[in-house]
Amino acid sequence: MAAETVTSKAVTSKSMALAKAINESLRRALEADPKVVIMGEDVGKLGGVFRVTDGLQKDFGESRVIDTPLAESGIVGTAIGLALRGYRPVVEIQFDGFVFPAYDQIVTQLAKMHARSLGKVKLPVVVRIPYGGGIGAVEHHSESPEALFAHVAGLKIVSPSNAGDAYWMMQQAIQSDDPVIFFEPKRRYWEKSEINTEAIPGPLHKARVVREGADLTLAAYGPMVRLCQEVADAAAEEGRSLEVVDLRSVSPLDFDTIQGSVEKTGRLVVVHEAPVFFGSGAEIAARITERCFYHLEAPVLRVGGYHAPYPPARLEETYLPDLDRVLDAVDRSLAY
Amino acid sequence: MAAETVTSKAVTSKSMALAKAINESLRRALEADPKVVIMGEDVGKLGGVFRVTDGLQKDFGESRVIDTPLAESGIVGTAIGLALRGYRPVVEIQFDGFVFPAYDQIVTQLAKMHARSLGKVKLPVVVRIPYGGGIGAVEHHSESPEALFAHVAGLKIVSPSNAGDAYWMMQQAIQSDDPVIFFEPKRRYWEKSEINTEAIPGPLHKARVVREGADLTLAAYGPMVRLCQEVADAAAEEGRSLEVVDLRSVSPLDFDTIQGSVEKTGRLVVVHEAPVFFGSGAEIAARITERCFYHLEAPVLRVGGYHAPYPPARLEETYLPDLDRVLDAVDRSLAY
Amino acid sequence: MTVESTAAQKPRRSAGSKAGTTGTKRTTSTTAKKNAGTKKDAEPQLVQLLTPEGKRVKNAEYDKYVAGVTPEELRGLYRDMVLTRRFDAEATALQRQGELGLWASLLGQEAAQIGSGRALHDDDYVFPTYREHGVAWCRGVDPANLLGMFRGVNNGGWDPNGNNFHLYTIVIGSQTLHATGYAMGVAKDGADSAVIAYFGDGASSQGDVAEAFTFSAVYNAPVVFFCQNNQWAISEPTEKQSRVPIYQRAQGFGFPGVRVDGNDVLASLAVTRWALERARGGEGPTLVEAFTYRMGAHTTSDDPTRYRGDEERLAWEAKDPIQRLRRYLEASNHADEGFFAELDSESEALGKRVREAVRAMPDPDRFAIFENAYADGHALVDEERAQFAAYEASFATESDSGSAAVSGV
Amino acid sequence: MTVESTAAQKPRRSAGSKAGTTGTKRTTSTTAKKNAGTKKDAEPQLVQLLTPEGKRVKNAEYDKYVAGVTPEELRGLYRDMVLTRRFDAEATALQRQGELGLWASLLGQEAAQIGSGRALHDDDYVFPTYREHGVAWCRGVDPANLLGMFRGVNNGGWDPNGNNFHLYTIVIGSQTLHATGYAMGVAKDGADSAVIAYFGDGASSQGDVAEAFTFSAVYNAPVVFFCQNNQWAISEPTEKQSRVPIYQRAQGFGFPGVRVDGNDVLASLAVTRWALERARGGEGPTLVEAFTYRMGAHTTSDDPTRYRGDEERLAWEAKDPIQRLRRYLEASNHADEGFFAELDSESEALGKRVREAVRAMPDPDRFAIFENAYADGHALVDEERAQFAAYEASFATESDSGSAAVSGV
Ligand SMILES: Cc1ncc(C[n+]2csc(CCOP(=O)(O)OP(=O)(O)O)c2C)c(N)n1
Ligand SMILES: Cc1ncc(C[n+]2csc(CCOP(=O)(O)OP(=O)(O)O)c2C)c(N)n1
Ligand SMILES: [Mg+2]
Ligand SMILES: [Mg+2]
Repeated sequence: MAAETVTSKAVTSKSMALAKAINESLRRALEADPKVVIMGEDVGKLGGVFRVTDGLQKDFGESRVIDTPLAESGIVGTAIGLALRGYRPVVEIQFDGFVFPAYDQIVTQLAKMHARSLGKVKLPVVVRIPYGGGIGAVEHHSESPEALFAHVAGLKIVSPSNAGDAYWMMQQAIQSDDPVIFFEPKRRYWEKSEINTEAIPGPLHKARVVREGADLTLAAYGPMVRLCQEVADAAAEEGRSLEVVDLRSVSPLDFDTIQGSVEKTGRLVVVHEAPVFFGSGAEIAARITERCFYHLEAPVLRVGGYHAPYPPARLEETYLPDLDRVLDAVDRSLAY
Repeated sequence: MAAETVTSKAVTSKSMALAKAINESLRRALEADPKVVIMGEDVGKLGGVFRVTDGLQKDFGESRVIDTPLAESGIVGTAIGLALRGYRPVVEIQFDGFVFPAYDQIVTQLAKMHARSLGKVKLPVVVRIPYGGGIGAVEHHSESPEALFAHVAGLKIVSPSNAGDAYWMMQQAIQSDDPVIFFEPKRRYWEKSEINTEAIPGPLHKARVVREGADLTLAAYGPMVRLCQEVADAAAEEGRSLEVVDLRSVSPLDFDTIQGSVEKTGRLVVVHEAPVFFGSGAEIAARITERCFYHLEAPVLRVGGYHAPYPPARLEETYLPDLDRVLDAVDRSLAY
Repeated sequence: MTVESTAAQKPRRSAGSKAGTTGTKRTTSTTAKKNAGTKKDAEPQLVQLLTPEGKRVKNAEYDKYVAGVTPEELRGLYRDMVLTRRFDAEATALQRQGELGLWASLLGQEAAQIGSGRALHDDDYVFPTYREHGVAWCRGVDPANLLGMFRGVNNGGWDPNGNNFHLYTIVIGSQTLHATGYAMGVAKDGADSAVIAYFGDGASSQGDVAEAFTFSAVYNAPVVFFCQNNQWAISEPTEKQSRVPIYQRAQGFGFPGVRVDGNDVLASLAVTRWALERARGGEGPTLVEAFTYRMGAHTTSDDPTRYRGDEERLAWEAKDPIQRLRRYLEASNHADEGFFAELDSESEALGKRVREAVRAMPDPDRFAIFENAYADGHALVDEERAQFAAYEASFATESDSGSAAVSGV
Repeated sequence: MTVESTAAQKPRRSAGSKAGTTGTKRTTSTTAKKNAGTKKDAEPQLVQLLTPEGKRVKNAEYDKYVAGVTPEELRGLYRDMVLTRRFDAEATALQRQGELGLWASLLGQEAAQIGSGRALHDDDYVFPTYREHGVAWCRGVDPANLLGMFRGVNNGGWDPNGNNFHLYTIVIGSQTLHATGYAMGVAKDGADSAVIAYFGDGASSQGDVAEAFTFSAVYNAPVVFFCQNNQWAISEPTEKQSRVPIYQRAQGFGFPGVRVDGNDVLASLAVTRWALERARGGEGPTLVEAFTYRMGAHTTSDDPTRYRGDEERLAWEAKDPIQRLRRYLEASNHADEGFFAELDSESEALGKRVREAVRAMPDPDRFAIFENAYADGHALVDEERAQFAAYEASFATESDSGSAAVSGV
């Protein structure tokens, strides 16, 4: 569980907010590899609108931490060029809703260059996207577009749920020779957890059972993991034992871990903020149903956004999955 | 079945290639409503690279059939402006792989304007996209990106499988007050079938059972419908009775029709050219499993593209679903 | 609300078009060329009619566009700016008080917005960014309506066709294409209206804006691109977007660009009228760069102390758009104490009214989520709405049965 | 293949950089300004060193960039153009014969491509479109390799870093951003290489190209934007993309643009050398518009009779890039009959070699689909590969068991 405190090595373990953990991870990457560069709108003096790049330009200079013109296609397109020259750009898209001007460069160029070149060209580009709702923002600032990238071969998609993972997953994403879309759960930026800067917790694309349980599996990633843990707490009070899987990676999805859990519990509810229709839950439901056809005692249920544009802030509580909605799905699943 | 010939009304029914049927439908729309305009690259004198707009500029003039600058975001963005002014633009994207520069305008503007304006503003824009493989083309000319649009609320997505449907679905798309992404199965452009220009075959977003069967349901849309019909023929020779559903619409999906079929057959295989991962098949599998949990005798199986960039032409036969691959899935489903 | 805006004092449409019909095409295009030739290092030519000290300076090319402006109209412009600033300050305060989630202040940009906004005819159409509160005011949009999206009760709370003022657009640059398409439609209709697209210095880097320039030039669309260069795109100074003045961008697309003092309401009015006349006269697009300054933070979420010093702001305070018109009004005896005093109380009344209106703004109905996703409906939305209704109802039932259980004990 | 290309005759690097160091910054930027000032209607200034009749004309600004070109090098340029055209014709024929799925001919654009391609140093980097066969030739890319993607056996069959020649890019305009980013990296590395991005007149409308202009200007990136204005984007004439000459676009972004006669190999060489020197000298980006003509169809799928007449083509045939250099070579006695005869047979040999190479090109292995989707692997790809292997094997098994069954009968 993310809340578990590491007590053994006081030196290497510290409690840190998720945003700060990414900041530290970027700092470490900038120190370790002169080819790492940070690019984006307002990433310099401002340190990004969420301060994730705070202090980095001051310490590494304007040629390593680059304030770009306001043009997302340009940001990703020039990052590709820099990668072709041997750099490892870490690009920030200011908010989820502003990645779409860069979508063409991501889908037709970034994702395909390795295959197009028969492996001759590698593009180790990380695209950081603060994503998701829950912060009461205006339009375009609360989207969860991960499915729109997961369908695209050539990309890897990850999303940490806590500071400790964020720290290490960013290290691993930067070291990856494939392009990685790194979805940062913005509403968790300020939540603290322990990070151990010495011990790599495991492979980047491996899911983790963050809470064991026997009756039903909850699978989530990014901002919804904590919610699922709270759901499991609430359900426990009603005597139900829920297992919670933090998927961590959306492409690839770690079906083995989900399968292992579902073979045990026989029931699965997938939770994400993105609309249910054509969302991650669909892929998980389809594949897990295929893999666990004889184990499932109920259909895989999905809890997520509705098929409607993300609503104004005063309605986002209704739009987003919350404790009651997930519990409702749990009830429905258990009722089979 | 698409191959069925209408014999009763010789006057209103004629055999026509799919591309020509759309051409006729556009002509009818241009005649019926002075607010309809056609826009795109090379849609004028050339008549589009597939000749779908052949002769239209000649007959309706340059202000109705507009050759645009080579800029897809500009095309869709100005189409939105024209729609705000009361026009009904029908936009052509030259090939599937070139829609991505317009993705931002489609996802953040076209899809959301109606909701953003609380219904005050309607954007009756049709975006025509010749899509899919099978024509031996170079990179970016054979993609099936429909899932990348279906996840986006505010859009409607359709894809005809034959000339008769293409004719009417285009009429209906243009009349729709919602933006419609109209995916045209380019490898079927030259296939002829009967169209009846008098009788509307039914609602735009309704699926159609094009072949009845008892043992298993095949669901597909656009280019894969004919393949599924061929699969059903082949299976029939082996004594298996397959039902084929032409979905026609990807958003909304007509789950009722699929459900009706699956409740009867107990088995479902979904076929599309797009990659399976996060594709239409995932959504269909997830929802049909939920709706038909006790009817399904096998998990919903999916046949589609692999999780790899669309391959060079000489490999597309391997990449695309074909008779054998669908039959293999049918066998696997029936083996449960 | 239209009552409160300076509608009565606003320049007559007929006056506006008269000024425009005195054919100025040749002279103006010469100017554009001259300006475009300016070197990077040299300070580019800036159209200015009122100095920061409030002195009226002559301008051979643009004077005629404001020749008919009466003292009453001048007071109207002043009033517009003052009330806009007051409204803006109120909104900032409301954000601090938690009534709004966010506010994007126009502080410092009143002249650019009121000048350009008052140049418009009723049948012209406006495509704003998220900061055009002054333009909205000129169009007669109820200021309280502007606050809905910042409060989080809607994503745009007015009917764009009610005042020919499109919804605020947040995705940078995208509205410039909508404006261009709309203008293409105006041309198709044979109407003699014009369209104006607002955008910022940062937006000038977006591909969409370049495409809007291309489309408008190729189709000779009647659109004015009005760039408020307020020197900053959040934390990035304009040098991060362009190494030459932004108005020069236009020439490479084949239409004129001009830089106007965006803190000079009279110059902004004149230059925009000129550009709108060009549009109406079939001369196609124009780029106006209003050189101004964002005196406040980017939004209430922003912290400008991280990236800029006070000196800059102080220098620009000396060029304050409201002060300079006040000095001119006073020096020329176009306004007396009474006018200013009355305006003060009108300002306070506006602040109060807005404050009350916002506080009274109800939260949207939860079912509103499903209401406008589609115009013609969508089966899935219907299904989800029904499921949501059942889910909501389940609580009522539960708590009913819950209390029943309790009373049963 | 490098052996066949005119590597031996290509201008020495040292010579190139010497020509460049004779500081020409002032003069050139004046030119740019002068050019940019040209009115829409006037025929814009075109840098030309060889007239269509093959006369060498003096040019005060650009002569020095070709001053050191020897007769041998001139013959080399001629040879490059002839062999490129021969290769191109062979590819067109191969498409007709069904050996290729598609071909995009460069017919008519040889001078623009060979002139610019020969201006490059080995350590410069090229970002082509899908039509830069002549540039590829200059870089020493095996022509047969270019055919792989048109045959459908791969999507780009060479190692970009092998010859500093990036893969062909089909999505219009996107490579201009890659070139800009690459150039930003060159500048970061402190290298004195330059980068060149090719694109077409149609591409000039894409937002990406404008963003590339913005980024390269803001970061002063050492990149040359080389636009081959071949008058057509498939069926659309350049007027559908811009109402002013394309080279003027640059000035609005703050760097010079120049139009060169793209059918004049010497002028293309000179102007590109000038632009590359600017890049290497830290002066940032330049836009070169090579004014040329697409003499053939857009691709073998295209039918130009639908949208343009023969007259235009005939007029441009008189300006043929190869003919004009031949006339000059002959008139100045720089080449004799023997040279031309030898080149003829060399051409035929090249055609034959390419033909054979293409016919011998094997279809890719079916498993290649899964090979390069990712550099570090992906669990789903592994799973799908395994499933595919099992599926393939099932046929073997079936037919095995099938034949077993038969032999069993
Ligand atoms: C496509 C896009 N990218 C990023 C943002 C985030 N963002 C909002 S405002 C802004 C700066 C805009 O600067 P400018 O165009 O100068 O307008 P100003 O805010 O100064 O009025 C940015 C980067 C956005 N809204 N849209
Ligand atoms: C983004 C995108 N849109 C459309 C196309 C289809 N297309 C291929 S080439 C072409 C015309 C290109 O014209 P130009 O830039 O002048 O280059 P040329 O072919 O003349 O060399 C078009 C529209 C594409 N490849 N990419
Ligand atoms: Mg700004
Ligand atoms: Mg061209």
